[in-house]
Amino acid sequence: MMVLLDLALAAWLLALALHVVMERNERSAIIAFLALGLLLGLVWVRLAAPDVALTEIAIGGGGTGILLLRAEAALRGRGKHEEGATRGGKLAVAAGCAVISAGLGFAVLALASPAPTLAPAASDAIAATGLGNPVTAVLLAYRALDTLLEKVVVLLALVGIWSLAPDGIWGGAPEVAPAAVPGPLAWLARILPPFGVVIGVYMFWVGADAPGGTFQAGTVLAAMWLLVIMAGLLPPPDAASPALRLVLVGGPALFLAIAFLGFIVADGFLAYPEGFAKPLIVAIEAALTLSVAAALAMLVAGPARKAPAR
Amino acid sequence: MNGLVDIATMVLVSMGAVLFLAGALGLLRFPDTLSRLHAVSKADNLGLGLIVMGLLPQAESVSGGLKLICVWLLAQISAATASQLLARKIHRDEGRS
Amino acid sequence: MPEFLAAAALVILAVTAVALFRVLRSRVAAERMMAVQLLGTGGAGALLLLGAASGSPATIDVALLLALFAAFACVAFVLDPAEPAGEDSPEEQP
Amino acid sequence: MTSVHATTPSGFLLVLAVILPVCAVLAIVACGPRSAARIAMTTLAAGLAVAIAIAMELVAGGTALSYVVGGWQPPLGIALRADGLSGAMIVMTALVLGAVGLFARSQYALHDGGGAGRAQTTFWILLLALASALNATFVGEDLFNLYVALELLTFAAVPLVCLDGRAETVKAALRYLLFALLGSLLYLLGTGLIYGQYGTLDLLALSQLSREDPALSAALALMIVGLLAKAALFPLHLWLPPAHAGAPAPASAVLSALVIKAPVFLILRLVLDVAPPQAAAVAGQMLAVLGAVSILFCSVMALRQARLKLMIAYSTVAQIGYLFIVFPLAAGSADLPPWSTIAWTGGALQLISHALAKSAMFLAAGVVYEAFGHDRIADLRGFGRVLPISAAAFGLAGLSLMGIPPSGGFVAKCLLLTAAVAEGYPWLAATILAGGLLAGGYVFRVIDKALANPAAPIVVQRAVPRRLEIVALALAAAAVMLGFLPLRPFEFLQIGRSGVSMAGLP
Amino acid sequence: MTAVLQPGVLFGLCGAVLVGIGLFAIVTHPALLRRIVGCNILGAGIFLVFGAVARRGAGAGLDADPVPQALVITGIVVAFSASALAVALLKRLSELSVGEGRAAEPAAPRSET
Repeated sequence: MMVLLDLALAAWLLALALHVVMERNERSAIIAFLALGLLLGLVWVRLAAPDVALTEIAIGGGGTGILLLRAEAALRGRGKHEEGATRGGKLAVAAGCAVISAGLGFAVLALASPAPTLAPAASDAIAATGLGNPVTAVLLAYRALDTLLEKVVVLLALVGIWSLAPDGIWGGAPEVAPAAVPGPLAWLARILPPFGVVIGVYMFWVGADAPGGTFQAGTVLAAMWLLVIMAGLLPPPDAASPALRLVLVGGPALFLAIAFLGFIVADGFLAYPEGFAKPLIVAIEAALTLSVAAALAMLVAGPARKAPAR
Repeated sequence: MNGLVDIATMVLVSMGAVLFLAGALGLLRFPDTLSRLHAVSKADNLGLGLIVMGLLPQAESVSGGLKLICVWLLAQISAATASQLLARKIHRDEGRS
Repeated sequence: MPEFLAAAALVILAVTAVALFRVLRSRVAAERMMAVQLLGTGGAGALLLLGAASGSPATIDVALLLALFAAFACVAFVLDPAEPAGEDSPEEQP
Repeated sequence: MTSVHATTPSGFLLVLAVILPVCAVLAIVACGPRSAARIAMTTLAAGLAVAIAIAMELVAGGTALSYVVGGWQPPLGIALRADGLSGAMIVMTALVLGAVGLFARSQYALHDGGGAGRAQTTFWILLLALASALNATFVGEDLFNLYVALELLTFAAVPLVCLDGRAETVKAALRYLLFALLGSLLYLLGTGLIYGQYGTLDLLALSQLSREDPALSAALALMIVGLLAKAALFPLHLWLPPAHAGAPAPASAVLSALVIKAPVFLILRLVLDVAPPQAAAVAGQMLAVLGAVSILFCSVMALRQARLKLMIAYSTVAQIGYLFIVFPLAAGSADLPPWSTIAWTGGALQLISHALAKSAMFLAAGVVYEAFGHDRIADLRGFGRVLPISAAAFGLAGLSLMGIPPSGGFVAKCLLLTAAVAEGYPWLAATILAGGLLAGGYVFRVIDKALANPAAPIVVQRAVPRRLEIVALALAAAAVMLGFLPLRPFEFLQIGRSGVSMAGLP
Repeated sequence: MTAVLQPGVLFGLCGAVLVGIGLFAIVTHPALLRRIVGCNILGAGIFLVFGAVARRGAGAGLDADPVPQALVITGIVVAFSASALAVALLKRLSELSVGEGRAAEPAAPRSET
């Protein structure tokens, strides 16, 4: 039965991806892409990766979808078009891509068997961290350097996006809400965020021991914040506002501070002192969740459109 | 005892699946946009509700049951908002053409 | 029991897939917007059944998030420039 | 699994090299624009100190520095490692960044706003992020950690391109971003295949495991193609000239001198350390062909440019080509590992001398632009009379690009030429010579204008302080000075290469 | 044959096809926004290959190897940031090309099509 289910999912996934590429209407293609992101969440569940499923649904489906829809709305009718390929060219490219897919598929089939794995190593080492979720252990202990640098990547993307504002209004607030907010949306923006915040806090809290964690929780909170801003219930913050900047920096800064603390009280950079690993990791995750939420929401909101209040 | 619960689950889940099927049929068959979309969203939501009811007795913990109910509530909220926004949109689209 | 639940999940997925493509290929713009709602409900239903079938509680969390983001995606309706809502003219400083 | 990495006593320096700039980025974002320049200059100075300390530790210890982050041994954890080549790259990066920082600070002081505006603040944040990303690339040992470092580099480099906010630079930035993204994704795909095949991402472990294996070759091919898109080798170079020419002068200098060196460095490591010998030989030949085409085609393109900065940008693609002809020349043999060949030293010297010369050139061009408000070569007759120091900087940097003695570029190209002849690659030798002649052509075109008698007195729109010109001159002089100490780097570049005896060097 | 039907292989193959589909979109689509969508499909395919690798590495009481899964989570966040930056550049470019010089020009009134 599960095999049938997997086959159905796979067929659906590929059909939907083809639809996204072939659809002529941009907006429809993007809506189909949003659906693709949600569908990928199901696929990740079948790959025994609930942590990734949560991330994919939240970021791949929710975040990227809204980002692209906003962009399509802003660009409609005046998007930059580079020259498209001719029919023959398209066929040639399609053939090339098919060859690449086939080669890659062959490589996937030919991967070493039995598959090499770090699962035993990861589960042996997890006792030292006190965590119960091995994915969180990888992200915040074994490969914490990646996570730290990735937070900087997100922050840099935000700095880059902010820098696209015209000189006079740099540091101001983005424009997110439409001029007229339809009633049902305002209703949604009042009723959904309580659920969202509870779910976000829950995601963060279980993340240490069960699937979930700082990215998933942060994205949920970001989505709720965006919803509230879009419905005009709260104004979007100025990029230059000290509170926003402190929230953005807080998570990575605490992460760095604890990382440097490792030089003094543990084995070195990013090492956690014995017995304190779990509380420290949870503290880092708490601060990171807020930073991620603020950063992702601002990434979607875009550069300033109003001069900052001085 | 356990068998009785299982049978209840099976019946409710089957009914839920049938409702999903009915919704899809409605989507394919009904003539105008509004009734098509209403059919599918109503049927799907009822179907989801039945599935949640069917799975509630199987829940291992109170929090698990709460989460099930939460899923259903979210689907309700989503359907209510979407159908209202949709109705507005269709109304305006018709007004324009 | 797990077999039955998985079969039910398969039915729901198949039905949702058919409905999704019907909606995506629709010529009415408003209908295409319903794709995410459909997948939100159908996907959540299938995930709940799968979670019960495989006994992994985390799957319910995934369903929860799916339902939440399907609701969030309602803002897509507002992002349509065909809506009367325009953007306010930003005040530019010299 | 045997433990292959052990933290060395001064290994923490590697962490500092990567993390100090990150701390500064956070500090600037938190504290706001007013203190940006001060924080940045302090951090760049500290970075230079760390870089010199790393180099001194390498020389003193004669072995590579390693750091196992958090005490988690690879393959589960991440290790950092610096050998001689990494050390040289780190020092070069710190030097160029420091010089560019000085230049930018003085340049921003010329304009109203005192340097706390949008472009200035963003520039400082991105410059520091570049420092972190470059160092992370040079000391990274883990393929995925390197992916994150490359992304950090992309995200720092792209907004630099469009700091002035004009439509054409935004367009160049977007094109750059798409190329870079595609490159990163291909690299990531290769990383996934390697993990699926070997269960580790650690470069040192991979270099011991690697064998003839189609999956490995496919993965490396994907990764190298991805990195080529970022390094702008010939058919994938289209994004570079508009991006590098459109950026503000200090940004152009770091982009051309440093940013594209990171992917080149990684290709070098993948081909020499991970690729099985036979695949490496094939890849080396193909890279050399592309490199040779790059040299010839883009040198000609540089000759044809009407604008100074575009000319310098095309020259960058051409000069990068030299780095790729190293591969077959440094292939080595059974008794002579690649890093003992003269081509290896030649390639490393080319990398470093180009970085110094090219940053000097872009800064000099920036002075010209600042002074005259344009960089059309045809209208620059006699600029050498007004800006003699900048003209001298341009000329000295040009010596190195052409490969005229004495200069770092001369030693590099001479070594490559010797290797090409010795290894039996006459077509590569001919390419090197032709590339030098073409470089002479485009450099003299500008020098000729600089020394010409202007028909009408050339008008300076804005007085440029000496400081700016001196920074450019210092970098150019450094590029030339490299030519006076040619024998020193030979040993340094071999530190930490596996199983190399220090005896029997040329 | 049955080996192909393992989720760890089946979805890996799916990932391979998605890579091809994404590349096709990136190369052939005239609209830049659709190329960004293509990048996201390509990314999704690559992540699925990682997921397949992780699933194949089940062991030690875990259903999958957690390391590639964690890498995917990092990758998804980075890919999202990249999309956000690309979209912002694209929007800015279109603003600049519409009202050259008037930087913060709001969306011009559009005629419905």
